[in-house]
Amino acid sequence: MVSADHILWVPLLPFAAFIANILAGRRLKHRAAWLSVATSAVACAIALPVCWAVFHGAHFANQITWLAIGKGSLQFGYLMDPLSATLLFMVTIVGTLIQIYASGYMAGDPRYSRFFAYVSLFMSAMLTLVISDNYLLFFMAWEIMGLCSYLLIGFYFEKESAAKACFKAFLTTRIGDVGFLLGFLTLFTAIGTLSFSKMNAIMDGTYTGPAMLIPVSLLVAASLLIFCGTIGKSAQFPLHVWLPDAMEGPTPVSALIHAATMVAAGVFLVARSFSLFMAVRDVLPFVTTIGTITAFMAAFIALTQTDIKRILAYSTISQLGYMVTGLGLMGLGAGTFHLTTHAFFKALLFLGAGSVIHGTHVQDIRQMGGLFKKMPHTATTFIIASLALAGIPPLSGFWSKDEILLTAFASGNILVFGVLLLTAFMTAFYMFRLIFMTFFGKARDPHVHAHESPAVMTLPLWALAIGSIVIGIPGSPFMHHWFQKFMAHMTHYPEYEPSAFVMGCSITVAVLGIGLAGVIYLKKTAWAEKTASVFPTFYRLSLNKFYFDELYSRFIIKPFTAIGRILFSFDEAVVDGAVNGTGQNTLFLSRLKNWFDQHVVDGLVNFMGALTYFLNAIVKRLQTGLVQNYMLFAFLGFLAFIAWQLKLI
Amino acid sequence: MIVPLPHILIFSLLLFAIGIYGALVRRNIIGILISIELMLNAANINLIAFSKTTSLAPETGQIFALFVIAIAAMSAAVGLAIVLALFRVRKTVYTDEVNLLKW
Amino acid sequence: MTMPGWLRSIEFAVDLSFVNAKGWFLDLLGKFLPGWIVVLTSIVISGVVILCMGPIIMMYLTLLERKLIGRIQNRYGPNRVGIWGLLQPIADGIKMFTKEDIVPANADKLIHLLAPIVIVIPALMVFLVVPFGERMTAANLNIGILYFIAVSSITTIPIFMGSWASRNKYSLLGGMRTAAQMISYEIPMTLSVVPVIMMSQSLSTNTIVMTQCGDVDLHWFVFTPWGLTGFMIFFLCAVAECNRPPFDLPEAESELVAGFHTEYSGMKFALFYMAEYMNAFTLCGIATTLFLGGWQGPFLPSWLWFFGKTFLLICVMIWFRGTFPRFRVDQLMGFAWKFLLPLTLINILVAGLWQFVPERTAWLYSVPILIVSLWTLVKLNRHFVPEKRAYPLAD
Amino acid sequence: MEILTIGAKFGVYIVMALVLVFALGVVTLRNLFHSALCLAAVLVGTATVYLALRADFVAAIQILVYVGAVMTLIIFAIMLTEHLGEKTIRQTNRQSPAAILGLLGFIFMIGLVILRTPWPVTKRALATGTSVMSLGKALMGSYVFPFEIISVILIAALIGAVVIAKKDPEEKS
Repeated sequence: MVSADHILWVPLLPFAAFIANILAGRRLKHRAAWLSVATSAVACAIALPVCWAVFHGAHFANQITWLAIGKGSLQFGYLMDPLSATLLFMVTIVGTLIQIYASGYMAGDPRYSRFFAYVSLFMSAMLTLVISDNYLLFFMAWEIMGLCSYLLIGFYFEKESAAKACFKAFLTTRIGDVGFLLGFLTLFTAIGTLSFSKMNAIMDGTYTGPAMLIPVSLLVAASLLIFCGTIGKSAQFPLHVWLPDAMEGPTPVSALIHAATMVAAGVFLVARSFSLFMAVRDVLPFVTTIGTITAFMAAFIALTQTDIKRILAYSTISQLGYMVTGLGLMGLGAGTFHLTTHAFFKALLFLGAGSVIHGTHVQDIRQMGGLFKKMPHTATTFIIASLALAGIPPLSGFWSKDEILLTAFASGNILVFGVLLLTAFMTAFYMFRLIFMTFFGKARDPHVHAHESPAVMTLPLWALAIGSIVIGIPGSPFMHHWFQKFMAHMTHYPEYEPSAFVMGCSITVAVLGIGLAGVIYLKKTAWAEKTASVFPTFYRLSLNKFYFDELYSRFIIKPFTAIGRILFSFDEAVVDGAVNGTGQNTLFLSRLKNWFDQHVVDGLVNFMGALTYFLNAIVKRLQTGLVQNYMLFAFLGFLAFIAWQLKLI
Repeated sequence: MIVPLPHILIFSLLLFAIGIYGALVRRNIIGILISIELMLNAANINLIAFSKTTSLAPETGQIFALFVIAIAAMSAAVGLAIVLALFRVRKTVYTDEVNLLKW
Repeated sequence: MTMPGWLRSIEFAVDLSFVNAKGWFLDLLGKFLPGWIVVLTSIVISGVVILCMGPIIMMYLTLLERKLIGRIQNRYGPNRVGIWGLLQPIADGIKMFTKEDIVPANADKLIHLLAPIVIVIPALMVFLVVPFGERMTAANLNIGILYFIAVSSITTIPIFMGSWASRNKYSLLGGMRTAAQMISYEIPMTLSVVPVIMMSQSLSTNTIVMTQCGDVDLHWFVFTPWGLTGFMIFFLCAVAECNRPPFDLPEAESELVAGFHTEYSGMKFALFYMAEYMNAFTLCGIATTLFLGGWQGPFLPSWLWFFGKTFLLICVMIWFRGTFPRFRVDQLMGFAWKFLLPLTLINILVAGLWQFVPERTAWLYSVPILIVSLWTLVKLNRHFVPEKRAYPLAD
Repeated sequence: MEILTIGAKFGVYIVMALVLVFALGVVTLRNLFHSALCLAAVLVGTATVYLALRADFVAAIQILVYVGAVMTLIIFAIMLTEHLGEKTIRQTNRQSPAAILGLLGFIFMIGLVILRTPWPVTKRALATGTSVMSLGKALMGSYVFPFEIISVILIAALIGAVVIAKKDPEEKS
C-alpha cells in the first residue's frame, strides 16, 4: 500500500479555483476561465503519472480518521486501483479539454466567472468521487455533482424552461440518491464497513477481520438500492426523463456533465461495488433488463428527434443502457471500457453540436443543411465521432461495443444480444440521419449563416477526435485485450474469447444503418415522410418520447398535487380551525375571569379594607393620649389576670 | 412580732390600693409620682414583713427594702427632673393637658 | 496610776447619783404597783427629764451666748435682770409667749402653725441618744448614731413648711437656701462619722464612748489624725446644720430679713429659736461623744465631763459667731461640696488604713496623707472665682 | 408584761390607721403641698411600722433617705412648678369611679388571698431582730453585686436628672 498523498491535490485544485472564482469572480472577468483550465491542467499533470504507475500494476491507498464516534471511527481516504485510475485518466483529460472549449464558447456571457466556478466545483466533486475509497465520501461527492448539475442546467435561469428543467433534473436524481443512501447504509449495517477495499475483501472472502454473519437478504436489498442510485444518476429506464430536458444548459455543460462524467458516475458506482453485485448474482438479471430496455427505448426515441442536442441526449441514455447491460452480464471490463471510450466521442459529439449551434444559432436540424463546407473542422470531427459511436472497426466505439456484445453473446443471453444489435443498428441510423441532415444536402433555411468556430474551440475538438480513435486500442486485440486483463487484477470476472461472428454482426449492422440513413436523407428524401406514415403508431411513440413525461405528470405529479391540495384544505379547516377555536374560547374565558376578578377578588380586598377601617374606628377610641387611661387599662387587665389566677372567674 | 403578719399585709394592701388610686386619679404629675412613692412604700412593708417569716436569711427582706428605697429615690429624682423639663416647655403639669400622643 | 479604793467609791457614787436615785425610786414604786407600770414610769421619768432639761439648757444657752458675745465685743452682756443676768432668759421667754402671734393674711394657716412644732420634735428626739453620763443615755439604741443622723435630717421639712406657708417671697427664698445648705452639710457630717463607727465597730453611742475610755492615757478619737480631721469636719458641719454664723446666711438680718421665719412672731418664733439652740447643744453633745470621749474623764463624775466638754464646744460656736464674717452663698456651697466632702472621703480612707496597719506605721502614713490632701484641696479651692453676676437692669 | 405588748400592738394599729388616713390625704387633698406633707407623715409612719417589725436600720434609712432627701426633692419640684397662690383647680380626673371599682375588686381579691393562705411563721425569725452587723455582712457579702449596680444606677440617675432639669444654654426663658 504505497501511499501517493499528492493525489489529494487533484480534487483540491479545482475546488480552490471554484472558491477563487466565486469570491473574486467579478474582478477576474475573462481570467476566470484561465484559472479553471489551469487548475484542471495541473490536476491532470499530477494525476497522469499516478495513473501511469497504476497501469503498471501499482496500487495506492491511504486513510485519515475523519470522525471518531465512540469506539468506531470514520475513515476518509483515497484508493487508486485499476478502475479509479482509468476513470481519473478519462475525467481529467476530457474535463480539461471541455473547459478550454467552454472558455471560447461562453465568451461574452455576463455570468462568465460564475459558470467556471460551477464547472471547477463539478470537476473537484467528480475527482473526489473517482479517487474516494468509501461510500460516504463517494456519496458526498455524488451529491455535490447533483448540485452542480442543477446549477449548470439552470445557468440561463431567465428562461422558464431552463428553470423547470434544472428543477426536474435535481428532483429525479434525488429519488435515485435516496435509494443509493439507503443502499449503502443497509450495506453498512450488513458488513459493518463503508470502505471499498474492506468490502471487496469481505466479498472475496479474504477479509482477515473478525468473522461475521452477513445476512444475504440485506446484501440483496443493499445492491438493489445502490443500483437505484445508478438508475437516477445515469438516467436509466424509469428515471431517464430529466436528461433530455437537461439540454437547456449551455452545451459544454451538456458535454462535460451529461455525456462524459456525471452520468458515468452511476455506472462507475456499479463497477466500484462490483464485488457486492458478484456476491449477489441473482440481482444481475434485473440490472441487465433495465440496461437493455433503456438502450432500446432511448435509441428508438432518438430516431424521430429533430433537436440536435436531444438526439445526442437520447443516444447517451442508450449508450449508458449498453454499459449497465455490460456490467449486468458480469462484464466489468467491457462496461468500464465502453464507459471510457464513450466519454471521449460523446464529449466530441456534444462539442461539435455546440460549435454548430454557436455558428448557426439554431438547434433544430431541419433548419440546417450543407454546413460541411462552412464548418469543415467541426464536420470532420463530428463525422469521426459518429463513426466511433456507430461502431466502425478501427475506432474505439467498435471495440468497446463489441466487447459488450461478445459478453452478451458468449454468456448465452441471446435475446439481450439481439436487442443490443437492433439498438446498434438504430444508433448508426439516427447518428448518420443527423449528419446528413446538418452537414450534407442543401441549406434548408435560407437566413441561417453558419461560420466556423474559432481555434480555441476547434483544437479541443481535434484533440478529442484523436482521443476517441486512440482510446480504443488498449482494449482491442492489437494490445491483446490489455484493458480487460488490467481490470481482472482488481476483481475476478468471467472473460470470453473474442469471436469473429460477433464482430461480423456488429459491423454489418453498423454499415446497414449508415446506408439506410444515407439513402433516406440524401437520395430519396421523400421516403422520410413515407416511413412516418408506414408505421404511424411507432412514429408517434418515438416522437413523443413514449409519452413518459405525460405519464409521469398524469400518474405521479397530478395525484401528489391532489393529495397536497387535500392536505392543505384539511390543515386549513381542522388545524387552523382548532387554533382559532382555542383563541376564541380563551378570549371568552379571560373576559369571564376579568369579571370574576373585578367583582369577587377586588370585592374581597375592598371588604377587608373597609373591615379594618371599621374595626379601627372602634379600637381607636382606646388611644386617648392620657397616661392615666393607659394605667387604668393596665390595672384592669392585671385585675382580670389575678381573678383568673384565683379561679374566681 | 408585735402584730400578726396578715394584718400587716392587709395594711400594706390598703396602702398599695390608695397608692394606685392616687396614680390613676390625680391630674397633677407630681401627685402621680407621690402616689408611686406610696406604692413603693407599701411594697417595702411587705418585704420587711416577709423577711421575718420566710425561711430565707432574716436580712434578705431588709436588704431588698434598702434597694427598693434607693430605686424609689432615683425614680423620684429623674421623674421630677422630667416634670421640670416638661413644665419649662409646656408650662403645665397636668396629665390631661399633655395628651399629644393620640390618634 | 490607780486611784485609792475609797476615792473611787466616792467618785463612783457621785457619778451614778442620778442613776441610783432613779433606781431607788423605781424599786420603791415596784413594791406597790405591778411590774409593767414600773417599766412605764422609768420611760416616763427619763422622758420628762429630757423634756425639762431641753428648754432650760436652751434658755441658759441664749444667756451664755449674749454674755459671751458681749464679752467679745468688749461690753457686758445682760446683767440687769437677776444677778449677772441669770433671769434674762425667763424674761425673754415671757416676752416671747406674750407677744402677739401675727399670721400673714393668705398664709397657709395650718402649715404655718405646724412648722414650729415639727421643727422642735426632731430637736427633742435627738436627746434620746446623747450619752450624758455613764449609763445615763435615755435609750441605748444599737443604731444610735444612725438614729441621730436620720432625725436631724428631718429638720429640712419644717423649714420648707415654714417658708412655704408664710407666702412670702423672701421667706421662700430663705427656706430654699437653708434647705440646700442643710442638705449639703448633712452629707459631710454623715461621712465624717463613718471613721468613728469603723473604729468602734458599732453604731450605738454608748459603745463608741466606751471604746474611747482609758484612765490616764485617754484613747479619745480626737488624738488620732483621722479623728482630729473628722472632729473638725463634724464640728463645722454642726455649725452649718444649726444655721449659726458664719453659716447663717439664710436668716441673716442684712440679707433676707430673717430667712424662713420672718413671718413668725411670738410663741412660734420662740419655738424656732428653741429648736435652733437645742440642735446646737445636741450637735455639740454628739461631737463630744464621738470625738472627745463623751463622759470619759479621769476624776470628775462622767456627766460633769460630758457637760463640760459640750459647753466648751458651745462656747467655741459662740466664739465663731462673734468673730467670723458671714459666708457668701456660693462659697458656702462650694466649701461643703468641694472641700469638706473630698476631705471626709480621704479621712475614711485613712481610717481604713488605720484599721489594718500597726499604730506606729499608721501614724507615719496618715499624717502626711492628710496634710497633703488638705494642702491640695485648699490649693484647688483657691482659684474658685464666682461667675460674674449679671445685672440686666443696671446697665 | 403582756399589757405592754398589747399596748404596743394597740400603738402599732393606731400608727397603721394614721398612716392610712394620711395616705388618703396624700391622694385626695387638693393642695399639692399638703399632700406632699401627708406623704412625709406616711413615710414617718411606715418607719415606725418598720420599728415594730424590728427592722430599725431600715427605719432609720427610710427616714434619712425618704423624708430627708426624696421629700425635699418633691417639695422643690412642687415649689418650682406650682403657681404661687393660684387657686388650686380640680385635681382628680374623670376616671375615678372606674378606678375605685377596680380597686375595690383588687382589695377584695388580694385580701381574700391574704386571709385564706396559712402564712408560715418560723420561730427563729420571730425571736431575733436583725443586727446591723449581719446586714452589713450580707450587703458586702452575697449582695455585693447588686450593691455595686445600685451605685452605678444612682450615679446615672444623678447625672440624668441634672441634664434633664438643666436649662438649655440657648433657651433664655
